[in-house]
Amino acid sequence: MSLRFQRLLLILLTLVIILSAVLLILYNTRENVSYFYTPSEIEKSEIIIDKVMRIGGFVENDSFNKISSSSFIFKITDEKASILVTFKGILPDLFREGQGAVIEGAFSDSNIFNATNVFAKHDENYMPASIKEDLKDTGYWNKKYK
Amino acid sequence: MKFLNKIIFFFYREYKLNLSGVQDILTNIIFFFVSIFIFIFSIGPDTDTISLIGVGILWTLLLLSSTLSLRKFYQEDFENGNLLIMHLNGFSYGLIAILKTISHFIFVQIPFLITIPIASILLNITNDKAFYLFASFSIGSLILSCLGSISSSMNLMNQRNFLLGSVIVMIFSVPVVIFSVGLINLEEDFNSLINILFGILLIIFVINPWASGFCLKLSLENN
Amino acid sequence: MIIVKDLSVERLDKKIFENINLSLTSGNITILKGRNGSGKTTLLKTILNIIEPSSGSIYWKGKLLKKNLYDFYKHVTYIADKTSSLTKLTVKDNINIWNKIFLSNINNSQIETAIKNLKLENYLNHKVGILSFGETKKLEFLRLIIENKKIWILDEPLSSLDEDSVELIKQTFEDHVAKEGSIIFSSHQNPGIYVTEEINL
Amino acid sequence: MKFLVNPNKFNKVSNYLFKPVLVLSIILFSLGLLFSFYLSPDDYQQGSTVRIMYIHVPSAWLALLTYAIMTIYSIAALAFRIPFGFIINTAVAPIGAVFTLVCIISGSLWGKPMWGTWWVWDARLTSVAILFIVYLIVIFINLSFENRVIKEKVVAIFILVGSVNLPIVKFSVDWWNTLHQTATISKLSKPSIDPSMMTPLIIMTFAFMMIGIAIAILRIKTEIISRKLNLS
Repeated sequence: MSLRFQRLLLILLTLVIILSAVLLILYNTRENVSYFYTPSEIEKSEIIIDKVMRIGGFVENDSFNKISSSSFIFKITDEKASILVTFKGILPDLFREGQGAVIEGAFSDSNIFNATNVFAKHDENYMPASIKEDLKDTGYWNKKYK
Repeated sequence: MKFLNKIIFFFYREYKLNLSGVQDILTNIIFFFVSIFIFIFSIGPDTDTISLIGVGILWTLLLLSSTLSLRKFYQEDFENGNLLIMHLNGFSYGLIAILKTISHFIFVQIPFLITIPIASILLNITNDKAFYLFASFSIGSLILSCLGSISSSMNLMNQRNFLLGSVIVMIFSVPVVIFSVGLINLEEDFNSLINILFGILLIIFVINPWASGFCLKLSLENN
Repeated sequence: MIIVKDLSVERLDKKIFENINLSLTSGNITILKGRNGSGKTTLLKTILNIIEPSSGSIYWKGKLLKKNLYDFYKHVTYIADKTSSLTKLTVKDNINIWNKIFLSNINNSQIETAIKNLKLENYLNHKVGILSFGETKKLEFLRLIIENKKIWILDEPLSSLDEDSVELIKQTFEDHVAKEGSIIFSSHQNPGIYVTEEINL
Repeated sequence: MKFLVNPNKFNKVSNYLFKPVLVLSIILFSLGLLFSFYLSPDDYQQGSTVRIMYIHVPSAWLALLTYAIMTIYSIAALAFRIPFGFIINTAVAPIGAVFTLVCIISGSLWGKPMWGTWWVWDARLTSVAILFIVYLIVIFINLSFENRVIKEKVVAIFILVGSVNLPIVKFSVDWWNTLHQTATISKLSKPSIDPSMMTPLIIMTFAFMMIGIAIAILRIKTEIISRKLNLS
């Protein structure tokens, strides 16, 4: 075996190992490296009280209630499961019903989530305000653009 | 067979070298423990807080203290010409990098591994968490050794700014820390997180001989 | 065995030397002469394939050196102008490590006579760090003998040695040449050693 | 296309190119600012804040593109011995760093009102922060070696090692749950952005690109000259 051939073999081996390692990582990170969990994931797993975590999903329609000027109660849903959330503090501009949100906090008992931080999650859609009005008027406003 | 003998005697040489410089390794470990004390005293007497952030502190300090010894990684052997002599005796640059990395793991990182149980007692870390910490650091430290090999071979000819080597190690160890600490805090996903760490290890372990070997060749060429 | 053809080396676009021709067969001693900075070390390192030449080629046993590198390395020892012994260890440990890592086929009595010849026997249990520069230089020559290879490539072997030692080195050279070995060494002064070829850089 | 690998050809071509590129970048940039501030509509949710996107998205794209260019040139320089690659690496690294910084700053300016926070440690934001530091390390390596030959090769190796971060930045939003939204414009699907907002985005992207090219030409020419004079 010449030096050149050995080198080529080593390069191929390296590439194969790197490729398999990348696949290994991607396969395993799919669920794990989450900034947040979805409500249905939380429903499936055991709820640990007072453990700090983040939940991401949509604010359920008609679930938002203002208790006082800085205290709110609403539900976070991913259309399969929903979680009741209470929050004291200032909500971001984008926060509204039907809009994505990520909340940070802990379960105070098995079904109420006490949020300490609320982040609004924006989706990838951008659209002029005027067009949305048109769409609503003509009834073509569909849920995809929520 | 001859080749294997050479490798065994390479480690014999590293063992002799590290034995004569055992105070360096001990100083590293003392640094580690002193920083733990300082952390404990600066946080205050609240044991709950300490055990809550203990894992994070331990990982940070392990990372910092193992980057302290980076300067020794190749520098001595490079300056007295032993790297060159080894290369002339049939060790290719990549092989030197692999052997040096493993010897760094054995002689610098394993002492830290042994001290982890003591450190976790000091920081009020529960037994099962200490076990996960041990598991994650035993893979993570090999990754750190590989990163150390790459960055210190890059900085062999860098006389001005050696801190750069530590910065390079630390920026690439960010994912290692993320997954390791994840592994300690999310006990249920042990397998998949270990797999991720193992995947990172594989990648960096096969990149290491190419990158370090190239840098060693480059430095010897321009010395 | 080694043939160097039209070798030129450039570094940072600066020519270090140009069109060097040299051939080394068994039983030859070649000396490289030149001022400081004339590229003696660079030429030696280029022959060892550590530095890449900008043009020209080196042949080993009729083949290009690059394609036959590890076979070449089995036959060559290099002594740099600095000491390669480990300063933290004792002389004995150093000898021990060399003996093992180079898989030397020299037996212990031969090493002992070499130690005696080089007058290092009193320092066996001393750390290398406390030896004088000349003594560490002699220790380097011990490595040369332990490695027991055919071709010696030596960078400034004679500097900072006293007359007795130089005499000893001369003797060692002659023995080596008698055993069909060959030597290239560099020197900035006139060494007074019989050489078969002289190259001025 | 030889001017992309040959410094002398590059010098000649860039002499013709520089002024048109400069003029074009000024025109495009002012046009882009006009579009993004006056001629584009408010978003239905974000209102006026959407205009930050016209800075944020182009700079993010160009930060990635610059690193990708550096990676390609590093491979070319190391594997195919094209020394022009080293010149490019030295010259464009600060440009990429500035684009990344602009991206990070504009992003957190947008994040405060929209998300409710300047910064979160999700996969996208973290990997972009790492990208920025990688750029900084490239610049620092360039500054801290005395020997040019070794410096440029170490930089190239470091760029190659650092390029593992590139796919992570790009695909982090698809692979993992992040607070950052997924890509609006991708080749595979119809963009989920209205044409009236797409126009300023495209114009700004080209404007940023032209500014980047103009600075790059200046820096590359300086680098070529300083190498000829053996200043670095």
